[in-house]
Amino acid sequence: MSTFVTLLVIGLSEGAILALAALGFVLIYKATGVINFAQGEFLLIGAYSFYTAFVVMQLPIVLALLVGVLVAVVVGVVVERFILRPMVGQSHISIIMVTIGLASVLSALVQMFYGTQPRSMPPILPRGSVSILGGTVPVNRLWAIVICAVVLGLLTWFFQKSRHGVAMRAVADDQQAAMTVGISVRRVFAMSWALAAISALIAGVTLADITTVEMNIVNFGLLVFPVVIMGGLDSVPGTIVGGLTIGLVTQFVSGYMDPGLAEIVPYLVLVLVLLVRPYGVFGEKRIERV
Amino acid sequence: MPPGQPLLRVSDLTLKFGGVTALADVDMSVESGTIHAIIGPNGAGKSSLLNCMSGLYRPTSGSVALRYVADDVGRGRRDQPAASPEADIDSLDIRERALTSLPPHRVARLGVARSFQNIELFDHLTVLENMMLGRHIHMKQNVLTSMLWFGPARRQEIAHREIVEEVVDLLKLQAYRQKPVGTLAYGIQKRVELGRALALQPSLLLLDEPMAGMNAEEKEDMARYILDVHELAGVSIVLIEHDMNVVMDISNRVTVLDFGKVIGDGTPQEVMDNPRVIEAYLGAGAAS
Amino acid sequence: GGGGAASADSDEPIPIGVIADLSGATGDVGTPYNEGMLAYVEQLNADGGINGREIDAMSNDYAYEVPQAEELYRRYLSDEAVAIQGWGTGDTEALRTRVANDELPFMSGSFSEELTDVEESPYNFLVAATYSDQMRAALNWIAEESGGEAGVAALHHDSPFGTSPVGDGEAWIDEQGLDIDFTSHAMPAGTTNFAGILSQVDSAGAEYIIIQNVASPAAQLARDLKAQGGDQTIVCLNWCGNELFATGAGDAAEGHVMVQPIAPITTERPGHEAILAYADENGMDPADIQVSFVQGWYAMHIMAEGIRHTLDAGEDLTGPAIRESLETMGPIDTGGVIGEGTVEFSADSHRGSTTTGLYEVKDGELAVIEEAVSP
Amino acid sequence: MAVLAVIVIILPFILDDYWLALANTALIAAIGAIGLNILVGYTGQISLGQGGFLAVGAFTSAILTDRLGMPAPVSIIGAVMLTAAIGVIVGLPALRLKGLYLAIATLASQMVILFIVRRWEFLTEGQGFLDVARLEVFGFRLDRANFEQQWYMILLVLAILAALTATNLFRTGVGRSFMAVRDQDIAASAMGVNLTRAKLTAFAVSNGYVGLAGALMAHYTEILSWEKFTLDVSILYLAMIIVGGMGSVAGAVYGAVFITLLPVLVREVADVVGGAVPIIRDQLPAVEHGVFGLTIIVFLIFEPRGLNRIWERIKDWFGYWPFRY
Amino acid sequence: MTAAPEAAPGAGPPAAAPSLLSINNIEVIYDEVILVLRGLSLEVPKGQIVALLGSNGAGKSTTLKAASGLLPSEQGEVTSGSISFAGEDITKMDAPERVKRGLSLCMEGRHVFPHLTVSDNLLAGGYTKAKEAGETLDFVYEFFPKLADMRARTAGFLSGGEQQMLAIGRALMSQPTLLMLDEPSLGLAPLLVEEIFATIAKLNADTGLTVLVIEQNARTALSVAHHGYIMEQGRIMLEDEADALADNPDVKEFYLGVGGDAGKRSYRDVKHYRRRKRWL
Ligand SMILES: Nc1ncnc2c1ncn2[C@@H]1O[C@H](COP(=O)(O)OP(=O)(O)OP(=O)(O)O)[C@@H](O)[C@H]1O
Ligand SMILES: Nc1ncnc2c1ncn2[C@@H]1O[C@H](COP(=O)(O)OP(=O)(O)OP(=O)(O)O)[C@@H](O)[C@H]1O
Ligand SMILES: [Mg+2]
Ligand SMILES: [Mg+2]
Repeated sequence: MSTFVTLLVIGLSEGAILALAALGFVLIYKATGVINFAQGEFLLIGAYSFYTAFVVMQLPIVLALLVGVLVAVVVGVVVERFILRPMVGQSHISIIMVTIGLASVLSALVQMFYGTQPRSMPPILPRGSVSILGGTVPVNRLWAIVICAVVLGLLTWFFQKSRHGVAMRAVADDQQAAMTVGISVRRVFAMSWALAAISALIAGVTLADITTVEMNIVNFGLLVFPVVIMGGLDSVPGTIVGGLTIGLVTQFVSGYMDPGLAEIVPYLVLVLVLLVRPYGVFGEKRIERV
Repeated sequence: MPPGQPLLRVSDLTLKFGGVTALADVDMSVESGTIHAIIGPNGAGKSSLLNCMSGLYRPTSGSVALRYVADDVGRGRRDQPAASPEADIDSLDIRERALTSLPPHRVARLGVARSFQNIELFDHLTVLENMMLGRHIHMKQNVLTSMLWFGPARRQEIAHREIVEEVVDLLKLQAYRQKPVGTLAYGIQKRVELGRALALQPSLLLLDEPMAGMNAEEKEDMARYILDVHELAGVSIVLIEHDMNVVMDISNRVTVLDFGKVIGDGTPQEVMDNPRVIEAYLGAGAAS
Repeated sequence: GGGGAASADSDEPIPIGVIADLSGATGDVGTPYNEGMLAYVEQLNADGGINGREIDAMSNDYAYEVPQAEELYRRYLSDEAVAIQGWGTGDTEALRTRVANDELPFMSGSFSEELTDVEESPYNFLVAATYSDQMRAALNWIAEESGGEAGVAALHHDSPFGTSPVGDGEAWIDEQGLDIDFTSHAMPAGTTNFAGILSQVDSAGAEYIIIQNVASPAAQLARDLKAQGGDQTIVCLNWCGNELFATGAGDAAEGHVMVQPIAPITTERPGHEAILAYADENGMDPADIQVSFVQGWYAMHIMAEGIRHTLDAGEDLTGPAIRESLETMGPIDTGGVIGEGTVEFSADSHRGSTTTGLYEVKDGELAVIEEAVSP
Repeated sequence: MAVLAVIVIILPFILDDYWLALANTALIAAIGAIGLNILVGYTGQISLGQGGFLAVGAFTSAILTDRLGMPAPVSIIGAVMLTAAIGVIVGLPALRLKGLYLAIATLASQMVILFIVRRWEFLTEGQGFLDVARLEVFGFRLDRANFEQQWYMILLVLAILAALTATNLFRTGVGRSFMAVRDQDIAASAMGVNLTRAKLTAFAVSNGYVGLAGALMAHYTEILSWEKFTLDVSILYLAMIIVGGMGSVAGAVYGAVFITLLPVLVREVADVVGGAVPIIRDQLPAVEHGVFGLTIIVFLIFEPRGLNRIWERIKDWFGYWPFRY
Repeated sequence: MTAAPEAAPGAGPPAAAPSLLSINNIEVIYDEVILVLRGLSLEVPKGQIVALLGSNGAGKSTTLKAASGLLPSEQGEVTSGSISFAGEDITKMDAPERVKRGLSLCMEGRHVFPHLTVSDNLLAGGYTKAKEAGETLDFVYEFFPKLADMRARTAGFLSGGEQQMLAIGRALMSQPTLLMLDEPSLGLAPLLVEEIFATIAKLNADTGLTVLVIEQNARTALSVAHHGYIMEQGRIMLEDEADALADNPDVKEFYLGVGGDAGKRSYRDVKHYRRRKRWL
């Protein structure tokens, strides 16, 4: 029981962070049709830019966060403008590959300036443990869940309900048509990349706080793929469910079965889901009419 | 299949998409050797019906059955002229096959070819390659001999290329042979699509709005090609078309759909005079 | 060789290839190890080299990837290196047949027992106690400390390096009749928490966790252990038994134990003096000198001694000659830094030492529990 | 053309072992990249599983030779067939998946295969790596002194065969049906192309080449460990076909050579400018990594059709020289 | 034809009406080499329906793209000449700005947002006029009662005609003063074509909406338009009041084609018929 609670809370917290990172991915995908393989690197950039502001430049935490947001927005917008805009109209594969290239460049930059060694950061979230139902649970994990839940909620509302959300979805469907109804495609693109980078920043910083600031964050970021595919590439609720599922399953497999197996369990779950539902649990079937 | 024989029979065909009923208990029959038009308002289910015929949609219930002469199919012998009208029907080995349970490629193998409402060509391939794909069902697919090229693979390519060249001539596509189809003008693409379907040497040709988006002149040309194909190659044709002038002029028989139901069937003139058709489709203006 | 660097009477620099991990999975300790080697070479060259000849240490990062190591090895081969300083277990084992074919003496940061078979790996030399010996020492200590009965979970890096001592540890328990309940798990790379593995350790009833991994993940595990209120004692072998673990885990490191064949700088052995002098000259803070740095320094020292012996004997600097020197030159003094203080090879054993030290983390420092332990 | 042929043939006599080894690595990569291009470039099925498939080929051939004592050519053929078969198994989900869904399904296969390679002790007998005996073909054992030259000849012949057979494939109906599936699968099925069969054939054929590349890798490098088959390798191969030119056999070859030589190039440059910009030398792996990414981006933005297209332009230019157009 | 509404052609002398959109001698080049419009000029007077006719590839769609600012998204560019709307030079303005000023384009081939529902499509259409979106929505549903019935359906699954209505409805959501329609009858059933043109005429009559419409179906288009232009190869070849155009023998021959009139030629009689003379 005690183990169960510990694993549950840790699984949920990882799942929530994962969902947040994945939501950024989905945002980009839904608005621009781009599959961003560099989302893991966005987490990395988020964590390191915050680290630089907070630890290296010794700014107060709020200011450091603002710097992080600023960097995120700039990176998002620059990437959109100079790398993806020229790619408009290219095939799926090309767009996937360009973001893979981007991922290499971003992680190489971080590595060049910070090396590969983990850096520790003064705690941001409260430390210590509490006992819940007999399980010892680190407090920062609970905080991580709360933070991610709030941000996820905000982003979901924005995307589903706001006018800009509809505009983003319209742009995703047909850019030219979106222009004819007065939606600025460039603004929407920039906005979705910036939002994705910001959600990655929050996910990255939360993750860095409960572990360390290190290159490994990228590996964590790789898990957004099983998450988004499982939930259904274009579904916001699917992303959240997918994130939590992967977080929990991984944790339980590692706690009760084999920690090594836990590495590939997200992929096994994913394959099983795809066999039953080729468009993910919540994904809609692509419209193909002839 | 000799002309005048029933070729395709659609019975009780119903197709639903979630809550939408695209086709409801459709019954119709296509005779061999005719140009059979399907008309009806937008969303009436014409394309859906065609998709059911070619195996792309699986109907909720009902069936589409194709009758064919056993020898004609699947042996690459379709280069001989279709059986002459005089041939004794009883001497032919005529079979019937339900298309509704078959995947599209199996339907194609039975000699049913089609074009699409919004041109669906292989954009990066040349006109020739597109048309050679029309020959796909007649070719042996052997990976190993293909890799070696010399020998059977090469001979086969040449043999089929000759048939494709006939189609190229018929449709006057000589000038475009090596052009990637994606770069061609709309009207030419429509013609290539027709050619690709013809290359299959089908016994039944399904055309979904082959003249959409064409101006008067191009329509005339396309109508001419369709008539040529019908007359010279002896192919039966199912044609979806909105331009009533075309339908009146070139089709032998017309079926009218509305809301997934058949509301009229008969010769073009009969259909034109049918009050239900006028009300649902033609409008008072066209009837005058 | 006729002329060139290999010739006995040449005065060209002596090329040695260094395959280093600076940015890979074991870069946290690979970096100071590499720095230690290069520092030694710098010092040696400044002091006039070996009989007036400098060492040209070509060092490149291979990011702990075997294929990269192979590619570097080929480059060193074409650059006519006379010896190689390698790093990881995977790549050292992967290269050993080639090394044997090419007759190049090869030392590395890997102390895998696999490599001690002189028949199979005639050109590999191990300068300190093997991982398996370290594991044995750890098990002996646990058996003693717990008063006989104990549960032990061996957590290891998911690689040949990690698994290297696990089987030998199990065999040792049988052989010695220790009353130890032994389980083992691979530590997944790049994981964000060890909660799962720790709950497995818990449910197996282990009181001791032996870690065969590098410092960073070990430190993370120690932190997770503390956050989840676990009371197990961690015993770190070689590459996590160092200052990096102590600082990385912070107060979560307190009381955990380390098996480390190399004496940390804080133990102030005679062999440390040269290093401290070097640090002083180069403005390094002595507190920053990690045990991995010391290890690198002495690994290079031993290789250099072998070369010196070869040159002294007036022979050409060929692989076989250096190998023969190392096998026959007798004990090499390390000023008390490695094991009992000296390293010695022979024609039928390339196991330079079998003893190791035991330390405990106290107030963030490594405090000696026992020295020169031999299983 | 003739000039090129001469160069390729005299290469082993003018290059030293280090450069020959690079050439050999590039030739093996070329075979693998041709295979990948059949699947990705020609059939439009994205695969991130290349690394895993190479592993299947490599371990199969090594184990057949070393443990079952089969002659190397036989075990290489065995490896080709098994890898092709595994390709079909992985291809099965591809029948229902498209675009990113397929890409991630192949990513999953990569992860799972790699996991098996790492954890299945049978493969490496618990050592974590596998030694492969020196290649012996029909009783002829490669000798150490001429190791790289002899391999060069073997690999050259095989790479040329691979390129020829792949080119032939796309002159015929089988290859056309692959491309039809890529461009418009619904229309393809309406033309009588059996999508299931076409996709699975593409997976099998593609993986046959990949299996060959893997097997050659095993015998050439004489040592196998899982690290040679990571996701990075899958990406490396994708980069080859992007840089070389998707849907082009020649492109795959150019791409393989280019991407193999890229890190060497970066290192040479770093040696030269490293003095002035020390970070380039100190952070070489990061720089290599970054240059690799940048190369992909630059190609995709400025010449999405890759080196093959550039080469064609050069040929055209010289063809018309001195008259442009 | 019954479609022609009360606002019959000739309701006001076109010359007198102030021009809402005027295109002055523009040249358009695609991909920096393909010259498509070669000095095209055209006026759309306020409150009128203007039809733009021409054969395939004449550059009709290009003209509308130039007017609505879509060219840059297709590597096209206006290299000379100017376009002004309501007295303002908009040659360099980007597309969303033009929509805000009341210029709305309904693209060739419908281009609805396939994954959005009908109502979301309409709401996206009202992006620039978000505040009044509710009222406009009611207005559109009133005009197209069918859309109201389908509001929750996903647009991609609608039939062609349904999508066309949606596309027009969506264009109306931005409360345009000038509505440009690119081949609204493409692929539509005769009845629907009638309906759509009746709607266009009604919109024009009821709300004074100015309309510029491209049509292959010249007969129908001329029956509702006040004024017509005929273009060939990037230039205007002929312009006149709609009635006059419909009577022009050349127009009859080339745009009204076979069929239709009494004494028509049947499609069966047409042998490979090639255009004997061009307009040029
Ligand atoms: N793949 C599909 N998924 C869901 N609904 C569909 C699909 N295909 C067609 N429908 C629905 O079925 C109905 C009939 O559509 P269909 O395309 O057959 O009409 P049509 O008669 O061809 O119209 P048009 O003349 O406009 O082409 C429409 O309401 C359409 O929304
Ligand atoms: N994006 C583009 N890039 C290059 N050329 C183009 C582009 N769009 C159109 N063209 C060319 O410009 C010419 C005019 O095209 P446009 O679409 O304006 O004709 P249209 O009169 O609307 O024809 P249709 O009746 O077929 O719609 C054609 O020759 C076409 O090939
Ligand atoms: Mg239709
Ligand atoms: Mg147009």
